[in-house]
Amino acid sequence: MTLQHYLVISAILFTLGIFAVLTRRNAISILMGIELILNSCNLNFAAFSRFVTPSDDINGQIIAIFGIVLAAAEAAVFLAIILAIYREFGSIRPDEVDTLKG
Amino acid sequence: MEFTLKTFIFYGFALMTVASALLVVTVRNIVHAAFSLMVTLFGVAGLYVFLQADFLAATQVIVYVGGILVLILFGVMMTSGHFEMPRQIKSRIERGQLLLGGVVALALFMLLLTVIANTPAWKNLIDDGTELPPTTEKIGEFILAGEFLLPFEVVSVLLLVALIGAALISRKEVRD
Amino acid sequence: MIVSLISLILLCPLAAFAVFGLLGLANRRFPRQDYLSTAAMLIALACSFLLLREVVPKPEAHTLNWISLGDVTFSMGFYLDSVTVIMLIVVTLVSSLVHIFSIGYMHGDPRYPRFFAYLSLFSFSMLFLVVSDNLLGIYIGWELVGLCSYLLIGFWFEKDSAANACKKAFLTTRVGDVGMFIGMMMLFAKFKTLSLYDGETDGIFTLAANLNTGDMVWLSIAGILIFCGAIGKSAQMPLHTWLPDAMEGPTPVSALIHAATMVAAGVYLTARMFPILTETSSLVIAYVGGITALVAATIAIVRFDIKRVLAYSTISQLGYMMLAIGVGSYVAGLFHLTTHAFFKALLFLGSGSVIHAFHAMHAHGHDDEHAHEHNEDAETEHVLGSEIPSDQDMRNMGGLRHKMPITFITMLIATLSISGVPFIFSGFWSKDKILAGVLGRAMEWNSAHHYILFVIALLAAGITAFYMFRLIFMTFFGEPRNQEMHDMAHESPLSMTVPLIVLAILSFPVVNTLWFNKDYVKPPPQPHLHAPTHAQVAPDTKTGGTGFALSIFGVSEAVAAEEDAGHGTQDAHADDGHHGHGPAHTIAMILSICVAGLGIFLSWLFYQRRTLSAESVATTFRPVYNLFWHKYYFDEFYDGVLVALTVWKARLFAQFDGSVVDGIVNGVGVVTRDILAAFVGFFDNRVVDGLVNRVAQVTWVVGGRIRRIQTGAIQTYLFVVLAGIVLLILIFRAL
Amino acid sequence: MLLSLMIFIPLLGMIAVLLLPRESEELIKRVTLIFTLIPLALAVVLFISYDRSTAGTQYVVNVPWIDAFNIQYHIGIDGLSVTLLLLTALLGPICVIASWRNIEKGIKAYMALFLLLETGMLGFFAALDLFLFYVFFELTLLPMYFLIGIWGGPRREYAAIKFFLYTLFGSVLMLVAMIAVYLNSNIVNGVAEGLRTFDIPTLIALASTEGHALANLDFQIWVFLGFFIGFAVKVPIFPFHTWLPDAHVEAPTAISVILAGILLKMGTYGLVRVNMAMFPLGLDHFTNGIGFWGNSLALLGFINIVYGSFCALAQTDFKKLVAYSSIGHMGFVILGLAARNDTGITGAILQMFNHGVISAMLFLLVGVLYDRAHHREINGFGGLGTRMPVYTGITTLAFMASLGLPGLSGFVGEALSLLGAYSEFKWLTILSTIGIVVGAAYFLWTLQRVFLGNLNPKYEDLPEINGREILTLVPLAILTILLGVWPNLAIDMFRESVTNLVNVLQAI
Amino acid sequence: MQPLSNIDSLLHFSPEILLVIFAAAVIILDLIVKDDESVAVAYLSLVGLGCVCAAVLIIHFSFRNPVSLFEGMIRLDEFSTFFKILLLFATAATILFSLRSEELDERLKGEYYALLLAITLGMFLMASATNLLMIFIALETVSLTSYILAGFLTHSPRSSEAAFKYITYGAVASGTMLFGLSLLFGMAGTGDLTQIGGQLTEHLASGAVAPLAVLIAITFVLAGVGYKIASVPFHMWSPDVYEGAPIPITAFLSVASKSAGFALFIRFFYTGFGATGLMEAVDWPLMLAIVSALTMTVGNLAALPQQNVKRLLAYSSIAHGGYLLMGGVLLTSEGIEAILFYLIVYLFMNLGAFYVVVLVANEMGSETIEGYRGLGSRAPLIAIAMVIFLASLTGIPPFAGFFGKWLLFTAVLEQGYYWLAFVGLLNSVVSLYYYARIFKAMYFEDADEETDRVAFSTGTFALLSVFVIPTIFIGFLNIFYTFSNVSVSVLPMQ
Repeated sequence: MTLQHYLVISAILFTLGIFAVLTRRNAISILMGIELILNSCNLNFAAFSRFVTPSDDINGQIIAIFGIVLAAAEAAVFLAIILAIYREFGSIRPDEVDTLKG
Repeated sequence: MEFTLKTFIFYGFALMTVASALLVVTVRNIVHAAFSLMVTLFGVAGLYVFLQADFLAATQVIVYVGGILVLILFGVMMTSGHFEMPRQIKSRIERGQLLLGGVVALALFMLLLTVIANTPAWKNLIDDGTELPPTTEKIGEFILAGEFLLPFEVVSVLLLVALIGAALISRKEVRD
Repeated sequence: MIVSLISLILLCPLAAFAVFGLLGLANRRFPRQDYLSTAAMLIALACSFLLLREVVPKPEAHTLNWISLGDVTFSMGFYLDSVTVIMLIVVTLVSSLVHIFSIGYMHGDPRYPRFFAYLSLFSFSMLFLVVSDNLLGIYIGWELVGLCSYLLIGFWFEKDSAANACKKAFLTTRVGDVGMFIGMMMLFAKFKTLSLYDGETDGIFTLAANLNTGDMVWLSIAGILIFCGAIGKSAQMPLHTWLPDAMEGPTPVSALIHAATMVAAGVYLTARMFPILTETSSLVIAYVGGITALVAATIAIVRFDIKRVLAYSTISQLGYMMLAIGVGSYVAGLFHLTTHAFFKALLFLGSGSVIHAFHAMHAHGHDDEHAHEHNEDAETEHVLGSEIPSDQDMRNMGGLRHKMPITFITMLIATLSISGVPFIFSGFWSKDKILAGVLGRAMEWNSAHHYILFVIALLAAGITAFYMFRLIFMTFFGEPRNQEMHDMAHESPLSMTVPLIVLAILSFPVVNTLWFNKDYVKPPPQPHLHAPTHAQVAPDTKTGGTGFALSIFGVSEAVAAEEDAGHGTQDAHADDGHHGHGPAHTIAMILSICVAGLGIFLSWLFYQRRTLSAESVATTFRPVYNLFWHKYYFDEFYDGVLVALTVWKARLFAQFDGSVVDGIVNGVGVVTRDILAAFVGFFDNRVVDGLVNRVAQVTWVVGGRIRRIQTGAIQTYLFVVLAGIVLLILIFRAL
Repeated sequence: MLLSLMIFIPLLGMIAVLLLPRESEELIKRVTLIFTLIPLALAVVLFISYDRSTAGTQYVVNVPWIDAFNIQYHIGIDGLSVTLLLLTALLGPICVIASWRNIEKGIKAYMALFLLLETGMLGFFAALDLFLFYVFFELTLLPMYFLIGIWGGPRREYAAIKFFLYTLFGSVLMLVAMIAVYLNSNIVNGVAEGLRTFDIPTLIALASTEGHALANLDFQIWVFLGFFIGFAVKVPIFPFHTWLPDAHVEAPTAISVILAGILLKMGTYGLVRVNMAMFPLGLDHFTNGIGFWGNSLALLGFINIVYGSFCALAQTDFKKLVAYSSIGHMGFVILGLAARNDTGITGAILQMFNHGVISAMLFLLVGVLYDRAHHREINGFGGLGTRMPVYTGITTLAFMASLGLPGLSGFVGEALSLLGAYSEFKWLTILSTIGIVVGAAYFLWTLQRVFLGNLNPKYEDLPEINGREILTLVPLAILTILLGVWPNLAIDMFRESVTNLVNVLQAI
Repeated sequence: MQPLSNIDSLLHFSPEILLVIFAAAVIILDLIVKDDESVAVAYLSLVGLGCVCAAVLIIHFSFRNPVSLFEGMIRLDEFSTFFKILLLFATAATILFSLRSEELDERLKGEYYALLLAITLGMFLMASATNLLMIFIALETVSLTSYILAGFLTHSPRSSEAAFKYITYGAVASGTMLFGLSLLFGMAGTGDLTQIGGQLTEHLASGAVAPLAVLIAITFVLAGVGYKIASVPFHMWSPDVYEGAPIPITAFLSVASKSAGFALFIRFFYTGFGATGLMEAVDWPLMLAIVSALTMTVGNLAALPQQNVKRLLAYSSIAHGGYLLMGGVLLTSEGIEAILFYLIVYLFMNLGAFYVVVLVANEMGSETIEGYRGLGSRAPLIAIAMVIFLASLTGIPPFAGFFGKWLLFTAVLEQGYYWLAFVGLLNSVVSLYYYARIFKAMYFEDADEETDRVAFSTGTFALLSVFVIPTIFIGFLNIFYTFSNVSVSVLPMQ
């Protein structure tokens, strides 16, 4: 249970999140990918807070808490926009939402 | 580091997190993906516990699993009748997308691994297992009276904005 | 006094022109421009005669600063010596007479006033050229007379042939002028002045006299380049082709500009530059002059257009004068210039009178409806300039001596003069002087090569006599060949005959006495033919007396060394120009009388007695005849090069066809126009512009490409972002 | 004050014109004319009161402007600028008169832009602060672009944008050079001292101060190049010239006049004012006659002369021909400047002025013909000499002046440039004289095709040039003759300045 | 400098507090007034902005600057004051635009103004934040609000699409940035921006931290900041979003959001990464230089073939981001000063251009270049104003844009980045080409249909002149140079 364990897990989560964002064919799946990314960040902060900063310094943890809150807000808005897209386009496939281009 | 129950559980959580995250990214059924995500979030919460971040772990479970995931499921329900993503990957474009996405993600992963492995400051920091006092009180102090007061207030405004915005956008237009 | 007189001489014609110009701006005309111009000219003439008295023994320059810069000043001014005065008189006299003649000749022309205005402008320019004391001033006058020549040749510009001819004249002479300008630049770069004579600062002549041997090559080149101007303006080979074409202008113009004054300006210029001529440049001048004299004379034999015969004759005579200057016979050259001015003007005016006589039958003689008869062989018809207007074709004439007695007699006098009929005609004296000079020089050189010059001169003299009498015989003797036209012919009005008579009088030596006054006209020194180093270079040649080959660029100083030995005293020079030997003079005179007689006799046999048939001779010597007939193929050469290149080019740049095919004019200007200009135009459009446009195009295409990345699919964008991050990291990790 | 007044009165005029109702066209024209006549009157005052005996700048105004960069509103005139100011002020009213009838739409906007353009031009010639100089330089761009683009011929859009892009390209390079000069203007022996400056007289002095960063050879060479390209586009010097024929052909008559008469001079003026005066070492590198670079400027002049002339020869569009002839004539300016001696520079400056006058005449004349026949195809005319004698006469005068006939002004500049250049660049100058012959060739050929020969029956009723048109031409014609006969009239204005410049150039 | 405690900070924080109060007041007022009187809400928000502005100025002049607030979370100095004023102006202008924009008509409710006020708050914080967490929160506040505003026209598919793309893009970018921040936190052990640089330098020197790690962290952070200022390769959202969003919002995003992004950028890189030792390990200025060159080139080239004026201006705005970035490459106060000055200029000219787009969209109902045909004769004043804005954007004297570019290029050349200056200058030549297409449409081409003149109200012209006059005169006036100069001088330099 070294710092590197946590960092590797976080890196895997981040990478998978990126992969999801790049390849999933559903807007909600993309949102899930984003959540993975944010989780990896939070995990990083928490891990650094535990290992790097002095033990009474829990700033990293607090940042992670804020991260969770921000993720929630973002998810709410994201889903609202997905709904609007669904309403207008009848689909939430990201590649079908492409009237603006060039 | 000796192989104790604790480490066993840690690896269990780690594996659970990574494996379920992999499922999130790969399964076709979006509901399945959502449930896999739940497992991942739980896994991360578990890891927080290992990091002695009890309040954080609780927040993770409450906000993420209880809030965001439910929200996502609602989203799934409201936007599509069928939860399956297209079964076959037909077009070359899609295959190309998978390939390119994979390459980029892999490249990033390799870079991050290199960094993690090659940063001396992060090496050999072993969790000595010392028990820390519960963080909740401290966090409350920091947030309400310490340096995190301002972020806290701003985030509250942010949440308000998000609420208003989400309502505004998802609300069906009434046109005269 | 001198300055004001000269100013008056210059201002009178200028004022006459200015009146026309100012009124013209308001689209008005002064109805009596003819009288105004003529009066102005007469005043100038009177002033010129007054100047004759004013000339002080020592020539003087009167200058004022024209352009003053920080370190250089270009002055403008007058230089007055005996030659200037004589030239002034010649110009004003001939000009006045031509003015008077034109009153009759040009009567009824729609642009009658304009003609006189142009004549005035010309007179001004010519006079300005004559009196200028510096190269810049001469050049200014030089170009202005060129302009007037252009305007007057193209006076009847409705005729395409006239329009072509005037352009050709201007461009061809401009080629020579550029040479002259380069020469001026060389002199200026060296001496920092363009003044010829000493004024406030030393003039070119003084400065050039101080040059040492090392600068001879340079000075020779400069001299030859200046001479290039004369080649163009005096229609010397190879730039002579414009002068015959220039006969498209009204005949008085031909008389004034293309016989008496402007073309002679080249000779005048060369004479003016006499002091800086080196051995080499003198030789070049002599040979160019000699060859021109002979070639033009031979061409004249076979012309049928009365004016063209005279044109070639003019070229030939100008060559003669050049030859004289080249061999150092300064006085002889200028003397011939004067005599030639009178008798050639007379000949032209006489021919004008004849043409005028035929002209009357055409109500609007100058318009294009004016029928051109094509009498030439079919095979020669394409040759430019070979279409002869019927009223100028000698084959339509004949027997006119009864119809036009005054014209006949005056023209006969002039012909006798030009042919060199001895003693009572001025032409004899001047021509004889030249021949003597040439022979004298050749004897000094004592080289077989240079005797050729004398032979050439002699031949030319004989041929001149031949073709001139051919002209007289064909025009005034025999039976009328075209009865209809003959019946229309009549003697010209008084305004035309009076000038003829005056000029006829001037063709007698009596009135040219000044030239016989050795004190009055003295050749300027030629320091570089007598360079002080001569003696040191070849001291032993003094006694050797053997000939010396011509070497390039003025290093055959030995010649001059011998000259020193030959004429140690100034008296020897004074005799006849520079080089006249007593014996040379005698030989030359005898030979000249002989060839003149022979020429006249042959002409009589061919064209009067008809014991010999010109046609049969022509057939026998077909190649030679063709050569003469085709004017040594000069025009064909210029044309041919052009056409060949045109064909080559047409394949290359098809799009320029339109501009190429039409308006083919012979001459260097056209070659460059068609080939180079087309190419350059092409280059400009396709390469220079194309390059820029290509850059713009590429930019645009790249813009389009970048646009294509913007597919509208959000995952593409995300891919770009993340790939960008990876790339940025990788690149900077490598750095 | 006089100078400032002169510069900004057209700007006032622009505001006045903008305030007038667009319907009252006559009034707009008159107001414009008045606001261009005032600078002309002031220019005459300048001409009379200008002290010809000194090389120093006169009528100087120097007030701080942008303190942060030590930029000043510094204007003043010396011999060179006063000459070109006079030309600008003269062409202003002429162009307004020339536009009187043949601008059909949007006369208000046209006149307003024209006045703005005039301010730009006048200011440019008077500016003594590099920054101000640049601002005025660029100020002419936009009005010109619109004047060509809105009131031009069929391909006006292309021509306008081409003009704009080319010039902007040149001026951004100039901007780099200008910034470089500014940044180095306070560095002595590698140490920064005092304030940076844009002040042209100061910079000129610094550029020849031992040890100053501006006096460094390499620096001067690069900066010289930057400015040079900027001005070269404007002049235009081969290969930056291709905008010119297009712009000229498409622009309305009056604008062509300004373009050829003034705008091209801005390039050469800049060369003298900045490149030559400020970077004598750089100039030396390009004009010392050693090797390729030492001949490069003269070579460009030569190319311009010959290339422009041959291109002109190939044209069948009357206006394009005149445009290319401008390129050729500007080549003489370059050649004269490259000579770096009194004669050459004087010749070049005279040529600038004279070309301004003569090309203005030529374009006005082309405009006269175009207004009547509605085309400019040279081969489409013929024999107009009988129908329009006065027009033919004036055209002949202009042609003759342009082809360098002595007695008319074109000759003096050309001859002096060549005479000056010959001392430095023998072969290039000799080769350049080809331009004289070709120049004569294309003008005479044009004269023949348009005016001589048989009258083209299509144009039997072509009206003769009218009084208004003659009014625009006569002052120019008079100048042409006057300066041809008495060039000292102009040379007196700038003799001292040229001497001064030559002394600086020869001091290095 | 000791940071002020939370309580002591409140007074200094009054502008932000006022913003929140007015945002709430706007929502409440909206509930009270009737639908057809909703203009009152707009005026209330304008009044609010005025109060905030007054507060900013009062605080600026009455308290000692600079000062750290809230235990070092944000910093109040001339730099932030500069941006606050700038942003207030932009927001006010946007509100005025919105009032005149027809596409927003029926949606103009209290929420809209509240959101604008909230986003302004976020931007204020972006300009003053000095802590990693605060930076991220401020960024998220602005981003989230922007997403909502971009998707504000729910009846318009384009608007929704814009919002969707914006949020997807923004979420990934900010996620990446957060990851980068976490790495920074892990390496430096602190979230305080003023200490990060020193810590990193120390660790780099001792070998405790690999340069690659710093490089990755900086690049990840750049992703977040770069997306805000739309620099290549993080720019791709902006054309689509600009085109899809309501025009006033587009104007707002292109000016205010970008300005705030630059404030953050400068703070982050100048204060955080400006340490010499750090730059020796990671040559991020070079990276920025390349990004800057790419940004302007891509922006300009892609703008060339555009037909939609909004989209064209979007690309132009990307290109301008590139120009601005040039100033950031240098790490000199001249460079930053140039950025600030250019931002002032850019604010006026770009907002002005967008205002014309609003007016044209209202009157002609078209956003394409064809819609501008004949504008020169139909609405001469509008067209002239457009010419001035576009000429200024191109950088042609005597308009302010030239002076801005002048400052930027001077700064770049001073540091010896010749190639960058060269690229920048060539780009401004290229940019002329597409701006000129609008000139061409306005003046050289005639409208297809009727060519009646279009009348605009006096208010329109008044508002227009608010943009035109500064665009002409800013460069001539000393005060703006001083303003930007002073604002830079207080930035702590590592």
